[in-house]
Amino acid sequence: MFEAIAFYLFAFLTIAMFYIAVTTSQALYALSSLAAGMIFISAFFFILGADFLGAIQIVVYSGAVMALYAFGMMFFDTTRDVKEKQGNKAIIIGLSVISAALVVLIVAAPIVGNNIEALYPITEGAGNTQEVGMVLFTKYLVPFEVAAVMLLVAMIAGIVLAGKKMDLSLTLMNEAEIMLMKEEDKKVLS
Amino acid sequence: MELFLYTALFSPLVGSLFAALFGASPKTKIAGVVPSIMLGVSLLSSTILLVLVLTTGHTIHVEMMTWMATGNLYIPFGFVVDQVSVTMMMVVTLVSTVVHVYAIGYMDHDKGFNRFFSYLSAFVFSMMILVMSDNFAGLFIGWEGVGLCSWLLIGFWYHKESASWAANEAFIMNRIADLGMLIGIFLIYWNTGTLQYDGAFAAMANLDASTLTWIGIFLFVGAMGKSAQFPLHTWLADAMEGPTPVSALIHAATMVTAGVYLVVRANELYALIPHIGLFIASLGAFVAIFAASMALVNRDIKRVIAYSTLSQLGYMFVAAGLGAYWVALFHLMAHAFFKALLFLGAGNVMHAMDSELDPFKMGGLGKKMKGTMIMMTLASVALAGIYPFAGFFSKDLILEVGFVEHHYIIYTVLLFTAGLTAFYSFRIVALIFHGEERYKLFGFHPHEAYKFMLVAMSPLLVLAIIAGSFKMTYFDMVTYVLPATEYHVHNHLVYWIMTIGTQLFVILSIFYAYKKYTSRDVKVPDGTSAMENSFKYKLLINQYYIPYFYEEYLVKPYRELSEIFWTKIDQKIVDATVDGIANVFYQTGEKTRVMQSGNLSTMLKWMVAGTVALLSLAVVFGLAARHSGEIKIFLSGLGV
Amino acid sequence: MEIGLNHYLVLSTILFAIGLVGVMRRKNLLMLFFATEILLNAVNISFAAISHYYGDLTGQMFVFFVIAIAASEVAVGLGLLIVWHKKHNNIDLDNMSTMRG
Amino acid sequence: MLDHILSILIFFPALAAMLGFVVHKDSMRAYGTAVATIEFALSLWLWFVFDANVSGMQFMEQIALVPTFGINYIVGVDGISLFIIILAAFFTMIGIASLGETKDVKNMIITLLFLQMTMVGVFAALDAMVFYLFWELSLVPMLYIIGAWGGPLRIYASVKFFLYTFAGSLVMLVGMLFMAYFYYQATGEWSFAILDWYRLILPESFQIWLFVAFFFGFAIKVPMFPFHTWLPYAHGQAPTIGSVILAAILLKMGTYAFIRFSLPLFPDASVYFMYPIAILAIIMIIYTAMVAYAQKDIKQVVAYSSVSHMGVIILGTFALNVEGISGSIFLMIAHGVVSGALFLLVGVIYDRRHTKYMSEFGGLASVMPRYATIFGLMLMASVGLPLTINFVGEFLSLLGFYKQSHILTLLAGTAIIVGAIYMLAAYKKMFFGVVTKEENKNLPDVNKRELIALIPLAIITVWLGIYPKPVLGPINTSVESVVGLMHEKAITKEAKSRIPSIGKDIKISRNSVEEAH
Amino acid sequence: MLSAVNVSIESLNLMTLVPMLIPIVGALLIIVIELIKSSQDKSLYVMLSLLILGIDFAFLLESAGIFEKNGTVMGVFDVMLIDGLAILSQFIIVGASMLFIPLALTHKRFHEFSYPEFFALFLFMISGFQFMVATDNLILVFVGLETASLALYTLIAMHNRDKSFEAAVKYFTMGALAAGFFSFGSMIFYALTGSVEINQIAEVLSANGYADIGFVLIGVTFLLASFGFKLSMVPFHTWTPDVYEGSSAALAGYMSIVPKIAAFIVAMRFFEFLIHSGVVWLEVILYIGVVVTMTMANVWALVQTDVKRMLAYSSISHAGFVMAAILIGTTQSNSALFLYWILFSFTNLGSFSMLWISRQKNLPAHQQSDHSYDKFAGMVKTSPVAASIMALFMLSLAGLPPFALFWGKMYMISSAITGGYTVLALIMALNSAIAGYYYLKLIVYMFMKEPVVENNGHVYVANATLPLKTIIGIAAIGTIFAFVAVNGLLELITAFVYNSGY
Repeated sequence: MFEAIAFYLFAFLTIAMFYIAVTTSQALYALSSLAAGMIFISAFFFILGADFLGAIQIVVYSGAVMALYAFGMMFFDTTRDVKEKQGNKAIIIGLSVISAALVVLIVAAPIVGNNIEALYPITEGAGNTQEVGMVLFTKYLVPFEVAAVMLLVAMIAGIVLAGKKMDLSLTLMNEAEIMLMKEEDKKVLS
Repeated sequence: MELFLYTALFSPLVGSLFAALFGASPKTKIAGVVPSIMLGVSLLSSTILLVLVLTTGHTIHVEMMTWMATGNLYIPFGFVVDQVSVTMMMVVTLVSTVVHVYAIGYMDHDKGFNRFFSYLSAFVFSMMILVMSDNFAGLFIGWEGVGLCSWLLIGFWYHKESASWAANEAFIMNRIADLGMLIGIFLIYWNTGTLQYDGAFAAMANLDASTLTWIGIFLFVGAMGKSAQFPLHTWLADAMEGPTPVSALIHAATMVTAGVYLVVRANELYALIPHIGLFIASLGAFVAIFAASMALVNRDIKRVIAYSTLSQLGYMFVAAGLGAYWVALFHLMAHAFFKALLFLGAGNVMHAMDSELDPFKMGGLGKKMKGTMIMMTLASVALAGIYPFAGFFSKDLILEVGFVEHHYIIYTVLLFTAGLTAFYSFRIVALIFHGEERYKLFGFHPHEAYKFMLVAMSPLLVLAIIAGSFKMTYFDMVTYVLPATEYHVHNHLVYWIMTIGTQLFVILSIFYAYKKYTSRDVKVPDGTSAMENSFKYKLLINQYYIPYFYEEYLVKPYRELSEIFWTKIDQKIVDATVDGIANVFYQTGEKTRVMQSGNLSTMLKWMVAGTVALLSLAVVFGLAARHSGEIKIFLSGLGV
Repeated sequence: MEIGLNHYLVLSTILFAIGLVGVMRRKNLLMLFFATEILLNAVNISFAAISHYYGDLTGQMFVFFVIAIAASEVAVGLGLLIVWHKKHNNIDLDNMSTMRG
Repeated sequence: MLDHILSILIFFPALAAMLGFVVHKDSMRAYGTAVATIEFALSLWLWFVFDANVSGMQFMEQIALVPTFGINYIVGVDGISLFIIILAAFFTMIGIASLGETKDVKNMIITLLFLQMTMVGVFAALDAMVFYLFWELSLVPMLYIIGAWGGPLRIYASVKFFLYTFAGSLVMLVGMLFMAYFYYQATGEWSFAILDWYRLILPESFQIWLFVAFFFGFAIKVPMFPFHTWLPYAHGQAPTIGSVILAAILLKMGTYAFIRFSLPLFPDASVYFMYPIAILAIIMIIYTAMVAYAQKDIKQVVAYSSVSHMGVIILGTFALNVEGISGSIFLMIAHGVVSGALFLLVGVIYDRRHTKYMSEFGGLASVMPRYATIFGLMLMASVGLPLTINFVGEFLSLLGFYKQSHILTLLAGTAIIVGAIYMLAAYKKMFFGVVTKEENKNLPDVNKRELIALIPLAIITVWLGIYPKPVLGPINTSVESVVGLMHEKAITKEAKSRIPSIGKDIKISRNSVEEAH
Repeated sequence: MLSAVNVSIESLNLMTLVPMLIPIVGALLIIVIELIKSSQDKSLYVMLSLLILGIDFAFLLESAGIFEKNGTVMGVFDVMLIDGLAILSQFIIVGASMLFIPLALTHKRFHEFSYPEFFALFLFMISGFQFMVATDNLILVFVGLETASLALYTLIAMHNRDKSFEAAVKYFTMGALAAGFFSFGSMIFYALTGSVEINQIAEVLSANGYADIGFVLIGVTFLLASFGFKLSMVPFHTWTPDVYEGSSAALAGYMSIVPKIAAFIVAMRFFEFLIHSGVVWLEVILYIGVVVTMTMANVWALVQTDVKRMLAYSSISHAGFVMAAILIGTTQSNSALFLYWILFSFTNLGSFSMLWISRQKNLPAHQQSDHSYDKFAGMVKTSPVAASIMALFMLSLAGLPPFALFWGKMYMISSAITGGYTVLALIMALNSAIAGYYYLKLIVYMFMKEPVVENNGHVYVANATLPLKTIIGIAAIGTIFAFVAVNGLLELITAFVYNSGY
C-alpha cells in the first residue's frame, strides 16, 4: 500500500515537474523543476531497491549535471523570459499524444515474459552497491572502461570547445594572417 | 559467244563510266562520242547474238559470279540470251544507239552534256541487265537501276523545280510498284526455293492456284509501276520534263516496256492463272482508251506522245494478258521504233522552237523542217496502224487477238482507241507542220536540226516502216520459248471486213483530224472557247483530276501527317513522356526539398514523426498479428 | 493495489512523451537539452523497474551507463553551446538555419 | 600473337590513348591517324586469319577476373562480330583522318581511341559482364564527345543519351544477373560466359521475363520505337565524328546484342515476342520515316532515317531464319557504312555553312557537283538501290521475315517507298533548284581530306553491294549455327516450327533449370 | 553474501581487446606528448596516428588469422564478440581512418588540425566504433556509440566556423534524441527478455515464439529509429546534408563511411535474426525504408546546387542501397554489404578528398557554398588531371563498370535476385539510373561548360600536398583497378561472413 501511494505520488510529481520543465518559458523554472524531477526519480530507484542508482542519480544529475546547466544558464544569460516562436503546435501535440497513446496502449498490456531467468540475479543479503560493483567489475568491466574513455572524450571536448583557442579561427583566416599571428605569438613567448 | 554477251552487256557501262570521268568538266564531244561508239559495239554484239539465236536456236546462259548466298538462298549474277531477251536487247541497243547519236546533236548546247551521256549509258546498262538477267533478283537490279537512271534523267535539268519534282514523283511511284515486285519475289523464293527463272517456273507447276495468283498479282503490280499503268500512270506524263532523247529512249522505247517484258518473261506463270491474265488485259484495254482520251486535248506535244505511249502499253498488256505473249513482244518492238522516232521528231521541233511545246503556237513548220515532218508523219502513220507500216502488223494483230479470244468488249475498246490514236497523232502533226504559221506571232525562228541527227533517226524510220515484214521470222524465233499461238480469224470474210473496216476507220479519223487542225480557224486557245469550258474538255485536260486527287488526298495528307507525327506525337507524346518521367523525379525533388528546411526543430519533428509513423504501423500490425495467418497469405499474394 | 511493472512502464512512457514534446517545441537549445535529459531519465525508471521485477542487475547497469552517457553529453553539448554563443550571442535554434535544401 | 589478337585489338587503342596524353597537340592528328590505321590493319589481319568455315568462336581468350562469381574475361570472334569490329576500326580511322578543324583536337582523339576500345570490346566480349562493362563504358566517351563538341543543346542531348541508355542497360544488368542465377541453380556454379549460357534451356515463362529485361537494354540502344527520342537529339547535337560513330557502330550494339543474347538464349521467347517486336519495327520503319520527312534539318533527316533502317534490321533479326538474320547483320554493316557516310556528308556542308537547315541550301548540285554525286550515291544506297550495300541487307531481311508473316513484310516493305520519299525530298531541297542564297554561290567542293573519308566509303558501298560474298559468307556460317542452336533449344512447338532446323548437326549439352531441381 | 569471483586470465581472451586498446593508448600518448612539449607540428600527430592505426591494422590481421583458425571468439566475460563481421568492419573502420588521417596535411591551415586533441579524439572515436562492432551487448554498443559520437561532434565543431558549429549542434541534438530512442528500444527488449545481449534476446524471443509481437515491434521501432538516424534512413536523415556541408570535406567523406559501417554491423546483428524469424512487419518496414531512402535521397540529390550536399544525399542513397542487404539477409547479401562498403570507401573518400583539395578559405565570389557546381565549371580546361580523377569517382559512384562501385552494386543486386527480391532488384537498378543524373551533372559541369568563376585552375588544387595527392592516388587506383581485387575480397568476405553465421 505504501508502495502504491509512493508510486502515485512520485509519479504525479515527476510528471508535473517534467511537464513544467518542457512547457515553462522561464528558464529558471525549467531548470529547477528539472532538478526536482530528477530527485523524484531517484525516489523510484530507492523504491525499486536500486539504492546505488538512487544515490548516483542525485549526485550526478542533481549535482553535477544541474550545476553544469546552471552555469550554462548564467553564461548564456537565459535567466530571463525565453521567447520561443512556436510553429505548428498541432504537430507537436499530435505527434507526442499519438506516440504516448500507442506506446501506452501496448505497454499497458501485461508482458508475458515473466518466466525470465535473471542473468545477474540480485543476491539476497548483499547490499545493492555491492552487487552492482560485483557485476560492474566483472561482466561490465569493458563498458565501464569505455565509459571512462567516453568521459575523457567529453572532458577533452568540453575543454577544447569552450577554450579560448576557438575564438580565432584558423579556418577562416588567410595564410598571411596566420603567419602574422604566429610571429606575434613567438614574440610574446620569447 | 559469252564474249559477245559480256560485250553487249558491259560496253554501255564502259561508256557510262568514261563519260562520268568528264562529269565535272566542261563539255567535251568525246564524252558523247565514246558512249555512242560503245553502244554501237553493244548493238553489234547483240546483233551477232541475235543472228546466232536465229540461226541455231541455241540460247546462251552464263553465270558470272555469286551475288548473294545465305541459308538456302543463292542468287548469282546470271545472264541468259534467249529469243525473248535477244529481242529486247536488239530493241534496247538499237534505239539507244540512235538516241545517243541523236543526243550528241540535241544536247550540243547543254552544260551537262558529259553528265547526260554518263546517265544515258548507265540507263542502257541497267536495261540490259534487266532484260538479260536469268533470275528475278537480277531483273530487280535492272528494274531499280533503270528507275535510278530515269530519276537522274528526268531531273536532268535539276534547276527546274518541275523537273526535279517529276523525277521524284517517277521514282517514288515506281518504288510503290517495286514493293509489289519485291513481295512477288519473296513469294517465289519461299514457294519455289529459287529465284532462277527456269527453276522457279518449273516449280510453279506444282503450286496451288492461290499462291500463284498472289505471285502473279504482285509481279504485275511491279509491272504496272514501270509501265505506268493505271493508277500509277501519272508519272509518265510528268516525266516529259526530261530531255527529249530521254523521253524517246526511256519513256517510249525501253523502260516503260519493262513491265510488258516481265509479263512475257513470266508467261509460264501467267499461263497458269488465266484470270489474272484477263485482268491484265482488261486493265490494258482500259488504259489504252483512258490514255488516248487524255491525249486528245493535250497541248503539249511530248505529253501527247507520252499518253500515246501509255495507250500503246495498254495494247501490249492486252496481248500479254490474253496469252499472246509473242504478239505483245512484237508490238513492243515495233512500237519502240516508231514511238522513239516520234519523240525524236518532237525533239527536233522543240529544238527548233526553243523548247516550246504547245503545238498551237507552231503551225506550218513543215516548210522549215521537211525532214522532221516526213519522219514524224510516217511515224504517226505507223502508230495509227496503216498498212504496210509496222503498226499495222503489230497493233491490228492485238485487235485480232482480242477478237479471236472472244473478248469482244476489249476488242471494241481497242478498235475505238485505234481511231482515237489516229486522231490525236494527226492532230499533232497537223498542228505542228501544217496550217497557219502561228509561230511567227511569238517570234520564233525555227530551223531544221543537224543533218546527222536526222541520219541517226533514219534507222528508226526504216524500221518503223518495214518492221512488220519480219513478223513471221520473228514468230518462228520467239516461239521457241513463248507459246506459239497463231491468231487468225478463221473466217476470211470476217477477217477482211475487220481489217478493211479498221483501216477505214483509222483513215477517217486521220482525215478528220487533219481537216479540223489545218483549217485557218485554228487559234491559240485562250480559255474562252466553248469547248475549253466544257466539262469534257476540263476533265481530259486535267487528266481526269487524278493528279489533283493524288496531290490533295495522298501527298498533302502524307505531308501533314508527317508533320503531326513529328511535332505532335514524337515531340509532344513520345519524347515528352521520357522527359516527363525525368521531370517527375526532378519536380518531386524540388517540391519536397522544403522538408530539409535547415531548422533543427523541424528536423527533430521529422524524426519523431518518422518514429510515430513506424509506431502506428507497428500497432496496426500488432493488432493484425492475431490474424497473422490471413495477413501472411495476403502479403505473399502481393509478392512481398 | 499492487504496483506492477506495467505501472512503471506506463509512467516511463508518459515521461518519455513529455520529453518528446520538449524536444519538439523547445527553440532554446539549452532548454532543448533539458528535454533530452528527460528522455533518458524516463527510460531509466523502466530499466530500474524491470531490473527490480526480474531480480536482474543488468537493468541497473544500463541505468548506470545511461547516466554516464547523459553526463558526457551535457559536457559536450554545453561546450558546443558556448562556442556558438560566443559567436552569435544567442542559442536560439531558429537562427541556425544557414544550411538548407 | 594470334592467340591474343583480340585483346590487342581491344586494348591497343586505349594504351595508345594513354600515351597520347604525352603527344604534342599539333602532332596529335597524325598520331591518332597512325594508331587508328594500325588498329585497322590489325583488324584486317584478323579477317585474313579468320577461318570462314568455322561456325564457332575463334581466337578465344580467357582470363579469370572474378572466378568466384563466374566472371571471366572471355573474348572471341565469329562471323557475326568480325565485321562489326572491322567496321569500328575502319570508322575510327577515317573519322580521325577526316577530322575537321575542331577545338581541343587532342582530347577529341584520345576520347575517340578510348571509344574504340569499348566498341571493339563490346563486340568481342563473350562474357556477359565483360560485355556489359564495355557496353556501359562506351557511353562515357560518347557523352564527352557530344557534350563537349556538340551544338547548342549539347548538354541536354548528351545527358539524355547517357541516362536513357544507362537506365535501359541497368534493367539489362538485372536480367543478366538473373540469367547467371538460373545458371547457378542449374549447375551449381556461377557463370556469366555466354557460351555457357547457350547450353541452358529455360522454361518459357522465365525466358519471357528475361527477354523483356534484356529487351529494355537493347531496345533503347537500337533505338526502337518508342525509345528512340534520344537519338535525334544526340545526332542533332553531336559533332560530325560523333554522329558518324554513333550511327555506324554504337547503334549496332543493340541489334548485335539481340542476336548474341536474345535469340540463342531465349528462342521460345523470341518466337513469343516476334510479332510485337515486328510491329514495333514496322512502326519504326514507317513512322520514323514520316517524321524524317517532316524535318527541316538535314542531320535530323539522316538521324531519323537511321531509326527507320534499324527497324529493318530488327525485323530481319526476328525473322529467326538464316536469311533474315544474315541479312540483318549485313544490313548493320551496310547501314553503318551508309549512315556514317551520310553524316560525314552532312558534316561537310555544316563545316562550310554552319547550318544544317535544308531551307538554307538549294541548288548545291551546280555549286558542289562532286559533293552532290557522293551524296547522291549514298542517298541511293540509303534508299536501298540494288548493287549498293544496303540493298543486300534489306532484301535479305525482308525476305527472311516474309517467311514469318506476309502482311507484316508488306507493311515493312513500305520502307523502300517512305525511305525514298524523305530522302529524295531532302535531296531535292538541298541540291536541286537554283542557288538562291548568296552564301551558297561560292561554296568550295569537297576537299582532299574529306575525300579520304568519303571515297573509301563510296567504294565499299558499291563493292559490297555487288560482291557481298566475302562478308556474307562468314556471317552465314555463324548464323547457321545460331539458328541451329535456337531450333535445338526451342521448347514449344510453335518455336520449333518457326525456327527452321539446319541440316547440320548441332550438339548442345542440355542443362535445364528444372532438371537441376 | 557475494562469493568471490574466480576468473582465469586465459578465459578472458584479452587479445580481443587489443585492437580497441591500441587507439586508446595512442590517443593517450598524443595527449602526453602534448603535455610534455606543446605546439608540435601537426605532421607529427598525423604520422603518429597513422602509425598507431597501422599497428592496429596489423593486430586486426592477427585476429583475422585467429578467426580463420578458431572461428568466433568471445572475450572478457563474453562482452566482446570477435566474429567475421567484427573483423571485417574493423578493417574498414581502421583502413578508412588510415586513408583519412593524412588528409589533415593540407596546404592551407585549418583550425582543427592545430589541436593535438583533434588526433586524440579521432583515435578515441575509432576505438569507440571498434567497440560498437565487436560486441553484441547493447550496453557496450551504446557506450561505444556515444564515445565515438561525442568525439565526432567535437571534431566537426573544431573546424571552427559558423556552419560547422551549426552542423555539430544539429548532429548533436538529433543524436541525443536518437540516444533516447536507442535506450527506449533496448528497454523494451530488456523488458521482454531480461537481457541486453543480442544473442540472448534472439534465443529468448524464439523460445517463446514471439508471443509478445506487439512489444517486439515497439522495440524494433525505436531501435530502427535510432539506427535510422545513424544510417541516415529517410526520414531520419535530415541531419546528413547539413552536417556534411558544415564539416570539412575530408571529415564528411569519413563520416559517410565509418560511422555507417559501425551502425550497419549493429543493425545487421540485431535485425537479421528478427527477419529470419519471420517478423514480416520488419521486412515490410525495411523494404519501404530501403526503397524510400534510396529513391528520395536520389531525388533530393538531383536538385542540389552544391557538390558536397549532392554527395551527402548520394551517400544517403548508397546507405539505403546497402540497407537492402540487411533486408535480404542472405550470406550473399551480407557479403555484398561488405564488398560494397569497401569499394564505396575508396570511391567516396576519393571524391570527398577531391573536394577537400579544392577547398578555399573564402567563398568564391557570387557563391553560396564551398563547392557549388559552378565552381567546377570548365575544370577540364584548367586542371584536366584533377577533372579526370573527379569524373572517375563520379562514374564509379554511378556504378559504371569496371570502376569500383560497379562490382558492389552488381553483387548486391545479384544478391537481391538470389534472395527472391526481384522487384527490389529492379528498383535498385533504376535508382542507379536516377543517380546517374546528378553524378553526370558534375561531369557535365567539369567537362562541358565554360568556366563561370574566374580562376586559373589553381583553385582546384589549392589544398594539395603530396600526402593528399597520395591519398587521392590510392583512391583512384583502388577505384580503377578494383576488378583485380574483387575476387580475393569476395572470397575472404564470404568466408568470414559465412563463418560468423550470417
